[in-house]
Amino acid sequence: MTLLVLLGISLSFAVVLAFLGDWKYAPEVNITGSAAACATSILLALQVYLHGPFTAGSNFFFVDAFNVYLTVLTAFVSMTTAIFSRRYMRVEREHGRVGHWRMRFYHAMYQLFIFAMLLALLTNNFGVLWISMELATLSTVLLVSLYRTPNAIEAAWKYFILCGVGIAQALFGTVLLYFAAERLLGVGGEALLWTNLSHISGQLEPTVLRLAFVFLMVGYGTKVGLVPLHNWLPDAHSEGPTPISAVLSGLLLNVALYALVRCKVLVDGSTGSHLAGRMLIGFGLLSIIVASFSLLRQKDIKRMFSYSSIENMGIATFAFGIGGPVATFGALLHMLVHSLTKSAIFFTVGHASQMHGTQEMERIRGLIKGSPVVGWAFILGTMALVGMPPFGLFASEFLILTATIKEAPFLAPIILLGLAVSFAAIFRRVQPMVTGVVPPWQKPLKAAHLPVILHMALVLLLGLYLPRFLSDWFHTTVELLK
Amino acid sequence: MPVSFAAQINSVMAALILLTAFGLLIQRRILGLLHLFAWQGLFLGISTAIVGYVTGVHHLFVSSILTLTLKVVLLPWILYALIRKLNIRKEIETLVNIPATMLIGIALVIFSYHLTAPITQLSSLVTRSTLAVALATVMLGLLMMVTRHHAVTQIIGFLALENGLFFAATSATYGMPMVVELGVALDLLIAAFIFGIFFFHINTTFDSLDVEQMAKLKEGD
Amino acid sequence: MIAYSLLIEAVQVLILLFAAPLFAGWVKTVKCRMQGRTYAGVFQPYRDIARLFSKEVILAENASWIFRITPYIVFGVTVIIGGIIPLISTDLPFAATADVIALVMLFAIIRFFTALAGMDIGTAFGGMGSSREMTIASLAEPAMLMAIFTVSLAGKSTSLTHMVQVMAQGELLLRPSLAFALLAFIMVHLTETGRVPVDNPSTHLELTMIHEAMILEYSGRHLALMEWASMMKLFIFSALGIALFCPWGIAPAEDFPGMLVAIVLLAAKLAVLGVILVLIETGLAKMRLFRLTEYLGSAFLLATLGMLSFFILE
Amino acid sequence: MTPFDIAMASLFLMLSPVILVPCCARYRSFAIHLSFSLTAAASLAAVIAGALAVQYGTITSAVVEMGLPDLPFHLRLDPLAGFFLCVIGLLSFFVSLYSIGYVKGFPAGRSVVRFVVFFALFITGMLLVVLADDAFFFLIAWELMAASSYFLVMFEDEKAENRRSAYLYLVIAHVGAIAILLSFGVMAGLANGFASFQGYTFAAMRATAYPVGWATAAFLLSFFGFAAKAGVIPLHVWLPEAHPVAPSNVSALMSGVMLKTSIYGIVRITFDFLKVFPWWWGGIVLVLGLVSAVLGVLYALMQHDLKRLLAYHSVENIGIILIGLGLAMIFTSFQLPALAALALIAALYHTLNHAMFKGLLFMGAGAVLHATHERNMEEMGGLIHRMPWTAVFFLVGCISIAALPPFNGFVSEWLTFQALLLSPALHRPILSLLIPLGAALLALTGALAAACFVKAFGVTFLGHWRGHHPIQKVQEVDATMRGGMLLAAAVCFFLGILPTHVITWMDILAERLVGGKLAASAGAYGWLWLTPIARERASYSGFNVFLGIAVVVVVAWLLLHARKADIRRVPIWDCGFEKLTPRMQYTATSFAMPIRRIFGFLFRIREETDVVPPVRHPAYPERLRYRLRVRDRFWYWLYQPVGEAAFFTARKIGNLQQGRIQVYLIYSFVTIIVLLVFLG
Repeated sequence: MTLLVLLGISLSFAVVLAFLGDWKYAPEVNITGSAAACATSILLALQVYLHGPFTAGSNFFFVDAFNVYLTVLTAFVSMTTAIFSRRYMRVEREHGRVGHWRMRFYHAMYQLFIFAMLLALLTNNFGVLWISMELATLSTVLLVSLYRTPNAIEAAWKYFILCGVGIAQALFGTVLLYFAAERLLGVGGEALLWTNLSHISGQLEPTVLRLAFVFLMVGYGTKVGLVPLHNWLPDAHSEGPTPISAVLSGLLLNVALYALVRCKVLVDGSTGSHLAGRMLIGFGLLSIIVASFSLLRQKDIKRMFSYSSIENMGIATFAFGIGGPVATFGALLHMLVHSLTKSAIFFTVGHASQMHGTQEMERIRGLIKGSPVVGWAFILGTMALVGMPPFGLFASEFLILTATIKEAPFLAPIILLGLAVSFAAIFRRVQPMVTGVVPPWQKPLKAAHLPVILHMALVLLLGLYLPRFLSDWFHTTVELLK
Repeated sequence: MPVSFAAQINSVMAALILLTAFGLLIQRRILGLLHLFAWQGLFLGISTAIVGYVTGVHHLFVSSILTLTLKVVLLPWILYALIRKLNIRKEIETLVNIPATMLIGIALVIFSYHLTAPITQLSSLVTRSTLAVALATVMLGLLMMVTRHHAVTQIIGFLALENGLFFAATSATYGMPMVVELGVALDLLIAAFIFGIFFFHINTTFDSLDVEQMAKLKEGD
Repeated sequence: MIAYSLLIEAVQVLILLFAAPLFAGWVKTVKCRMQGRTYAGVFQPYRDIARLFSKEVILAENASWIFRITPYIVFGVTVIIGGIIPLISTDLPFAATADVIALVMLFAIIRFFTALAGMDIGTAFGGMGSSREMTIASLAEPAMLMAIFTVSLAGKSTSLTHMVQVMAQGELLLRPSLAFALLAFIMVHLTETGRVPVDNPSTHLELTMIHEAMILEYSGRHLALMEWASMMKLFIFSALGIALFCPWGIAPAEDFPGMLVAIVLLAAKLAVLGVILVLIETGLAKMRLFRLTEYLGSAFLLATLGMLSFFILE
Repeated sequence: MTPFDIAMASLFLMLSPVILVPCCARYRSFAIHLSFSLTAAASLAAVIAGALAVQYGTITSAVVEMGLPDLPFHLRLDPLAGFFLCVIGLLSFFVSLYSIGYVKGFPAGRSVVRFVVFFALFITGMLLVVLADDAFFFLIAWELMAASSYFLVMFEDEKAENRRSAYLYLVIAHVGAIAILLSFGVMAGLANGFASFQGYTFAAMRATAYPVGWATAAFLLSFFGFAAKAGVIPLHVWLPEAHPVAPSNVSALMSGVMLKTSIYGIVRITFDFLKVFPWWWGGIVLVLGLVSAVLGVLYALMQHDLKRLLAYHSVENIGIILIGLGLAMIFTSFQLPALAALALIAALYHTLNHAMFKGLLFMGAGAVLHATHERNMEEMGGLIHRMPWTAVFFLVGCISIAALPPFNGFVSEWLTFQALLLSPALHRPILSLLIPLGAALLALTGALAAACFVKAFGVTFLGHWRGHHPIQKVQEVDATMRGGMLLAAAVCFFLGILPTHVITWMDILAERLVGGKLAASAGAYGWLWLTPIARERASYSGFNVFLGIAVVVVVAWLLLHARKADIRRVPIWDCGFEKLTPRMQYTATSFAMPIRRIFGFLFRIREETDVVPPVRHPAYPERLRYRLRVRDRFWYWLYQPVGEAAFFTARKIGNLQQGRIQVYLIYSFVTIIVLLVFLG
């Protein structure tokens, strides 16, 4: 019940906002909507915590340890982002970069996007999963091109085409999956339900599933932003409005990876080999290396951090590929903490670039002196991002790396290289931005501190103290994904 | 109508779809592309309907109707309207080395046959043999998107690719569950609107629909 | 018993204090003889020291306490060293204070403070002297330690008295390692005591001075202490060489007559050594500063050869 | 109240300023006093805890329910940890006192809060590194230490120099940390193949026996990591950059104790976890130690920035410590516990000593900086007249680090020499032949160090003032700073003359780690005589040396001053040369010139003189400017190529993202085909 309410909320708010549009208090409504969703999701989590996984809407939806935490995460980050976007978009509005219609559009699409992601997470049906992924893409395409600048349009176009094509492959994969399943479960909706498939995955036809996984891998992999399917990502994340970049980097990638992992479970179950795992490892490594080296030569601040998203997603994918209790645990934790950290960073980045009126890193200077909260949050967030303790990402990377050197020692040096390079690259850029004296062109700004502080606090907490229920969920998920 | 006969018709349709796919690959004039695309949609719809008729899976009729309305009427119409509006109907697109493209296309067909052969052995469906064609169509659509550098033609390629997927859905399995079918259709519709909007934006900002000029965002040098 | 050894200790220190100028005088005399110059007799150093003690101290205005305390420290350390190396008997209660390595480091203290004193006044010469002194020392010290290590490997100890005992008891056989080590030691000896070819104690030509440059500003009792200390240093180094390489005759514990013999022997050995020194000094010319690298390098090489031959041949 | 409780108490005390100071930031002076007295108290507590733990060999462990639920934070206080607690606590106590005066001297613009917070976190990090008992917590503490010190290095962040050094420092530290992490991964995996998280506890790692291949991997990884932190050549380049630019009290801590945490790490992993290893591990450590020692001191000689010089000396001393460790490892692998004990004690003793005198020296340098606002020795001179106390303390530091008796530096170097000379006991002729050569190199190091500190002290404190602004501005520093230095100096002295006590105190370390005891032989002849192996073998008595010299000096002085001895103050004679100006003194550069000439091939030297041609008189050029740049060769050998390679790769990889959508489509197209071909 809660589950349907949750989906209902975001969908209805999408509609409401579409009508409210550019009303003075639209941002507040937006916040309310996401807050309500967040609250409901926490209720949902509570139910799962108390009664374990369950399905709803006649097996159409279901929650288990795996997707519930991602759901809460999605709802939460969407809320904080909404809070952030209130200030941010107001400034954009004042700068006249967005107009009446676009604001309306922005808010509606924002909620629709959240709805799509929640649907993707909560649905039990692979077909619907696919649909909602596509929906998520479509709802953000026009947000990416919100500013109508040539670059924005180019980015959005690439995003649209590449993800469209990618996701189409995923559909083909789904068809094949259905093709394999229907022979066991009979024609009809039953054959695409995760709850059924996960039980009979052993009997699914390996040859078909192998073929299916290739397409699913490429399809959802495109959305995860795995190299070499990643090319849309830096453009889309850097050209859109910052709140959108935050949710894209922070949430959408997670959801896509979630889909991918679900599929992997089935394939592993049927083929019984470690094939899917090896594919994930390969893509993960490639992403880590390519992304970390690309980081070295970035000039645009948001672009740089979107590359780091690629890198981190690569790490998580790699970890899922490695498998085993520790690595998988690490991967789950990594998804959680990365999205918190990354969105926090995007918040600060958004303010920073508004203060300086540019995304050129060369022109952003003296943040700590200019606006201490933003500055410190930025540098601390960066430290967290590159995996310095005591922040959460360190915990996950610690687990992943140590597991790696046990499971696949010869890969450890590559990861080491990747991490080292990305660390050097990111810090090389961030340090001069936060330190030093305030440049003349820097303008003070009323920044939204709450979201940033909230996120950083959570990241720190997760680094120092991981709550028991979370780790229980992770452990059950680990069992699930074995 | 006996099953075998239906199967034959179905394979004829498959052949036609494949043919249109190749046609799309080498057609230069945009309007020609539109027509070919519409035809492909038609064949797709027909084959879906036949399968539905033969197997008595009734929601296939729905999806066939969906297909016909969307792919034969709506989308071509939207595209046509756009082309008119942006008056690019005359535009003749130069293609990269048609023979080469065709050879690659052939290779892809063979490849997809080789891939699907083992699977089709497993299936008991009358339509199973057409899976190869479906995959080939997907591939060809992709190939088309690679070789064309006009926004509209890329979109057409994309839609052709979608056709391939539909065909796969109906041929490999007797159609996906209804929800999925509808959802996919919905997505397709939204997509149609979005690229519609895009054509305007691209055209206004770059005053042409050539995607070649959208290569500003890149790394360094 | 302890009283006896303390007595020996005292005797030894006295010998050091009062025989050192004599030895210096002896060397000077022989040298003058060789170079056909007239000489003021072997007791001249005593007169010099006495004269200097009676003079008043002329001190530069900006001399700090470092400059004033240095002579005392130098003197003190030298005397301590004198109490450690066995001149006439191995029965020295104080000898255990420092083994050979510590001994070398004690010499380093002397150098350290002298160099500081050289820089204290802030003249160009002082600085030059200190800089050169420290440079040379840093090259000499490894060579010296290598030489000593060779001996101590042979003697299975770094404690001087024990080494002397071992060597003295051990029958006189020709050990190549020791021969190499001895050569190296002599070369270092010349360096450390600031003699030709490294430095010229009797020069006052500014640009060739090293040791003299550092103590240029000293006068009166300070200078006296410095001079006396450097004489003792010459004496000590010679004695050290003797103790290491031809300890025969140095009396073992509780052997009073043996000790008297030892004194005589020591005198004889020193006399011979003095002559050898003079021969070397007159035979060689002073080197350019940067030739010293090769000189000390070869000293180091010899010492190393000594050690290698110890491991390989013995 | 067990040592462990005291340690915990000290941790909480240490963290308290982090919360308190922001509250009372308004009252600057009060905040400073409060926070630093708190840290001082905490450090003292740490010292007590450590001392007791070593004294009674107590082992206490505890678990804090934090971190990952299945991997809570484990803490453990054993003698080894205790010893390092002592080292860290002792120096941070002195530095805390010193900081009261030093931080007061900050210009008003600087945020005291920021400094205090990171200062406290920094010390806490070091204490936790020593106390941590599982890999996860260890690394958290390790990186806490690194990060907070990074912010301290960057304290004056408006200077580009500081930013650059801090960046370099953090990168190298972090890369090292990842390497350490991987080595923990190896050990944890073998300790308990990731069935649960228990493999990460040090207890499990201790209990495991490692196959030699994996052990080697673990050792090499961790050694790389720790060497990067310790500034072992060739991983040292960050050190002479970062230490000088940090505030001096921080440099004191960084050089004095932060580097030691990596020594702790090496000892912990090698002797406590891996236990059994081939001799060549020790060989590697030994060789790197020798290289660091010699090159470190040579580079130090070339510096004219006082703090940079000291920083390079840290490289040298870390080298000396590693020599001891390497020997200990070699002896252990040849089952010679007694000798291993000697070497290990030598190394640890030098760790303690170096912490003391390097801390003292940096505090002295800080005092000079505080008084003259100058780090460049070429602008100093004659400070002994203006800052007599600082001069005395600094001199003590110089004597100690130059390894001159009777101060502490000598004792540990002497022990190292003894250990080196025991090589004949090894069953490998080649080793027993090569190791004494190491002794020769150590001797070279010692002599050069002496030269270097004659230069440092002489140029800074002696002679005439070379600076441009008048020397009258220069004032002696205040009581707290002097107090800190005084205590450090006193400790240096006592560690020098009472070595036997210290050795008997820390003997348990050797016993626990290498299974050999030293105290029995070392103290055999009472506290006065230090006889590491046997009296016949070698003996030293710092106390006697001190006493002897003192007595003779006093006697001589009394004799000479029996009758009134008058001293006449006159202008400098200087062989009768007149018009002597301060610029004519030997400078730091000219002092080191002979050595630069001799060892020139080790440096990258750029000398240029530009002459403004004669105008007034044909013989005399108008002006003659001489510029000298001595650079670290390793920068050009190691770091530049790596950086260039990285950027080259980046450029190549950047071409992937070349903008045309068709190309991107081809990527995914090809990906599908390839995957299908290989997997379909």
